[in-house]
Amino acid sequence: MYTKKVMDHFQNPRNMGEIEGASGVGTVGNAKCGDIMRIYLDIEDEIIKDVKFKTFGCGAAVATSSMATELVKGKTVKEAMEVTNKAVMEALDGLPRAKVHCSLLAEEALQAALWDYAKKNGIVIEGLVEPKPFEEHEEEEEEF
Amino acid sequence: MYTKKVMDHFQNPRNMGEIEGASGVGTVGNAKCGDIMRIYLDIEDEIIKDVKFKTFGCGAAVATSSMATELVKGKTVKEAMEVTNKAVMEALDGLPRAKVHCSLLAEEALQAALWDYAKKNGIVIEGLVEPKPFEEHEEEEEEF
Amino acid sequence: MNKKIYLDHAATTPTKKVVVEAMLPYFTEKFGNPSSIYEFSGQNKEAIEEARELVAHAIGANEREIFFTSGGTESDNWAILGIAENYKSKGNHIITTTIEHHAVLHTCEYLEKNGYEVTYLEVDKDGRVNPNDLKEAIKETTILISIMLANNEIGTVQPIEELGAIAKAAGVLFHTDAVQAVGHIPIDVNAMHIDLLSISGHKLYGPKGIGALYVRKGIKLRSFIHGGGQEKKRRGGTENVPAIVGFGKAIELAITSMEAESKRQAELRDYLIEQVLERIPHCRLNGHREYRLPNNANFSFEFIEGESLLIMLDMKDICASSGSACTSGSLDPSHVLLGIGLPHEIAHGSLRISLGEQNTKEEMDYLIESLIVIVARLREMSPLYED
Amino acid sequence: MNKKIYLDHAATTPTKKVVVEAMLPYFTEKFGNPSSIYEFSGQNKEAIEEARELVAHAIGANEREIFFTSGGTESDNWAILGIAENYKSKGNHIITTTIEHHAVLHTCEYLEKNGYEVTYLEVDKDGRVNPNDLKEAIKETTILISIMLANNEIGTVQPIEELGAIAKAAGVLFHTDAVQAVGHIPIDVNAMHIDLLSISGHKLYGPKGIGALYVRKGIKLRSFIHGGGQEKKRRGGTENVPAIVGFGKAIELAITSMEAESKRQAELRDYLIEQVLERIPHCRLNGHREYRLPNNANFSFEFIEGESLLIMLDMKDICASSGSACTSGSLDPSHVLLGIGLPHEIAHGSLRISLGEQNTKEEMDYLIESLIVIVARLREMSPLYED
Ligand SMILES: Cc1ncc(COP(=O)(O)O)c(C=O)c1O
Ligand SMILES: Cc1ncc(COP(=O)(O)O)c(C=O)c1O
Ligand code: FES
Ligand code: FES
Repeated sequence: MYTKKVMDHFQNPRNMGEIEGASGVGTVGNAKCGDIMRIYLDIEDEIIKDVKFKTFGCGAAVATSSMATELVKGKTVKEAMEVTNKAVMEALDGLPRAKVHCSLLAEEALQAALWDYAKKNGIVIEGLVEPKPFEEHEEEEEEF
Repeated sequence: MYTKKVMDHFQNPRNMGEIEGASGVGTVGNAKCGDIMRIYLDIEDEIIKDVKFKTFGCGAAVATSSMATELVKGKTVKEAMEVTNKAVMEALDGLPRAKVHCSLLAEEALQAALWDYAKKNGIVIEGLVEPKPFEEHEEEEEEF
Repeated sequence: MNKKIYLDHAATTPTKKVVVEAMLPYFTEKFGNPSSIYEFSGQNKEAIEEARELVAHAIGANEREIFFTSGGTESDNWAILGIAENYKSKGNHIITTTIEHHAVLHTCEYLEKNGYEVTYLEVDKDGRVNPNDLKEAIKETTILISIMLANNEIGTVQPIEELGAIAKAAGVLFHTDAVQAVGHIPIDVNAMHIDLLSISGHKLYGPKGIGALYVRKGIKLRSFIHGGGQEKKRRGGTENVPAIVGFGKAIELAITSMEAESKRQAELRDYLIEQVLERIPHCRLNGHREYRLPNNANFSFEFIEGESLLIMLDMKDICASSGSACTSGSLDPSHVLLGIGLPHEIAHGSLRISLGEQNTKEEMDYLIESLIVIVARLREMSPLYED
Repeated sequence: MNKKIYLDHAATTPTKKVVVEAMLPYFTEKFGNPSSIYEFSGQNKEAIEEARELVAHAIGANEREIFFTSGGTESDNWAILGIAENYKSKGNHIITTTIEHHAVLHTCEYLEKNGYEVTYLEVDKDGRVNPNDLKEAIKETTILISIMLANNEIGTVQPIEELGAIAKAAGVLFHTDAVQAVGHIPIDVNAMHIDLLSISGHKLYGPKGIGALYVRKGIKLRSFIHGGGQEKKRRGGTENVPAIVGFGKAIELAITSMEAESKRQAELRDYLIEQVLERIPHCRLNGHREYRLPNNANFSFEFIEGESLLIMLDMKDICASSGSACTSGSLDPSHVLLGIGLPHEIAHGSLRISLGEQNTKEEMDYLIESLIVIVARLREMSPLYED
């Protein structure tokens, strides 16, 4: 059900772990499935020097966190804002329909970490809004 | 579904045909299945000298008419009265449940022929009642 | 002739060897539950989706519109009961015909006991529905029209496209029982304006116990068998993978050979009809001469009774039937033959011959000769004949 | 280890080779419609009746009380919807439990939308129904009690005899979903006071797409799938002869080997449970320690999530599941685990191991070692673990 890339990132997750004294930490949870994701950012001069994650979740959740961290590593904060769930999914060659919400979790965790960094440093990141407690994303489902 | 005896009598029906100027003729029909049976009797001195039948009906109907005629041939009228549907069925080693009514047809046809004979000759056969137009015999069936 | 001559393909067909072979791995090796998460079961999910495409392709549908069921009967029940319930707020009137299969008729009768009104359209002497009758029967409250594509006893094919167009124009959903038609005559659900369509595997050289319901996209249809999330939550129950695979294979083969095979069978059928009508007196063909299934011939022989005829044919190693197989235990004359206006006693003496891919001209000749002898013999026995 | 280790027998079992062999002739040679009149089909009718006897025998019933269906799901639907309708004049209240299979739960929910009242009995932390709760739940209007014999996720076996006796004393019909129990633990419908019982073929090494409903003599039960006169007019549709034959064969084999096999599997199960609980911290066994299916073990590992666990096991060629197969596509945590009181996040990290006839002690050891590594690795990834 998962693509090769997803399976690869699931089996060999990149950047798994924690950063002590991180510049920003974001933790989000998905009300729908109960899964939880946390991303740690180490930012210097607006550049993401290091990034780590921890995930309690499905295979897609692990793979999207891994991929999301890969995509932002070494990037500027501004570039990191472009790492949406869509970008993550594309980088993974797609996800099953019922797993789209897992990639949203990654986007949200990343933005929550950026928000935390911005707040701590009293700066404003363009386009970034305060993360709300992660809400249910209804999957597209036929109703009868 | 049929016993060997039934199949034998169906394939090689005994006494099939007509008797011209018969002493008694009985025709009955089964309202349930639409089948029709006719029995011809040639009676002399209370003895059934000859008997023939014609049947429009299922395999069991043919076999029971054949067996019924066999059972009464050469018998006295009184003895013929004992040839019930049960006797015919037994002689055939049984019939499927849904086919019990076919043997009733044979009994009825025989008695109708006897009644015709009795009426023509102004005699009374003990135990014989006027045949009514054959009525539906409900098969035993589970109802929901 | 010393082998069985099977002439009852409308009752059921043998499962083709290649179909059985396609099924076999799914019993013992690839046996996994397709809903399971591990790779081992993923292949089964794929196999199901391939079969679904093949079924969809056979009737010009999209694979997302195909739902697997346990057979034609379940498909009919689901379509009718489901629509009746989902569209209850729109009305309670259903239109069908007097000559439907019992899977449709008994379902409609059940609905009648539960507050629905059903109109049973009469058919003409050849078994065809008059499109005008359908038009006139439609009311404000009509929510479903269910008319079979081809009749299982007399083989008559309905003017489905015209009937479908009438339904469409009136905004009423149109279901057709195509169990006898799929794989025998061309079907296109869009050209024919069909909203729901029933198929069965074992009528087209696939396995028994599997079928499908086509449900046009956008139609609300509650699930009929509630359970797990299978078939997009519309039909619970662990998927019958081997049967689904076999069904897909069989329908693919049937569609591929349909044109040539139906032509060949129609020729045999025509030869049979011509010979029987010519050589056996007091005999009639039931069903429409032209609009009929390529593999169906249905005769009535006056003065004789069907079961006796069948047993005598059986003794000559010929397998045929008098009406539908599933009611051959019953004593009532066929509702289809009564529906086309035959009197009881003639309806009783009917014979259905339904051809298949293995049947030959030699077999037709043997059948014809056998029939001549048997009919004569039974008439000799019949008190009706000389009357 | 380089072959698949299949540990998901509660999802489905392979069809045994001998079972497939018993089925084969009925596809291609003895393919006739059992309702047909000719001799060729007579053998199929007999084959069906033999299978019916074997099924009846397995649960201490009479063969006249066994009706073939398309599987466990249909049996559950039929029993519940049928009784609900047939006994409507007596009342509209049904009692079941919170941990039933979706085939029962979704059917009950459907009834709730249609004017019925359903009480869902809670179970204790081990998944058992308290007989007193049942007693108290019965009302004047109660017409049916449906409680599964053994749970498909946690393996808990209910005190069915006691529950049945309560139903009987109250004059309420008692249905049990025995899909996971038949062939695994002894069942006697009379001793257990069961009025209706659901069975499925593919859970006991028979084919998919076939099942049965036991209906005690004298119980009114409308047909659920309307059609031809099959199954004494209670279940329409051409009989699935090969599957019925295979089902009969499989249930016969299962019953014959049940005593020895369940003992053997229970030993493996106990070894597995003991090792896992001892060697993996923050881990619990779900379901009753004693009253459980011989082949079921269900664990929750704190701080980790089920799907990841299953995929990692799959990568080690181990096929297992987290809950029931048919909802593994769903994201909701198992209603059964919630039903026994587990919090969401723990219910998420559960693993069901269901053993079969081929599994060995070596496989258990491999599973245990794999689990130790995988659980550790996933916990390392988990933001919950060190919190
Ligand atoms: C307890 C229980 N009931 C019912 C079913 C449904 O059976 P089937 O898959 O044969 O429809 C299953 C398995 O899927 C089950 O485990
Ligand atoms: C026209 C028609 N509809 C429905 C059915 C029922 O199909 P199945 O036997 O697959 O349930 C049949 C055959 O039995 C049929 O001929
Ligand atoms: S993160 Fe919840 S299912 Fe994937
Ligand atoms: S005489 Fe009518 S069915 Fe036998």
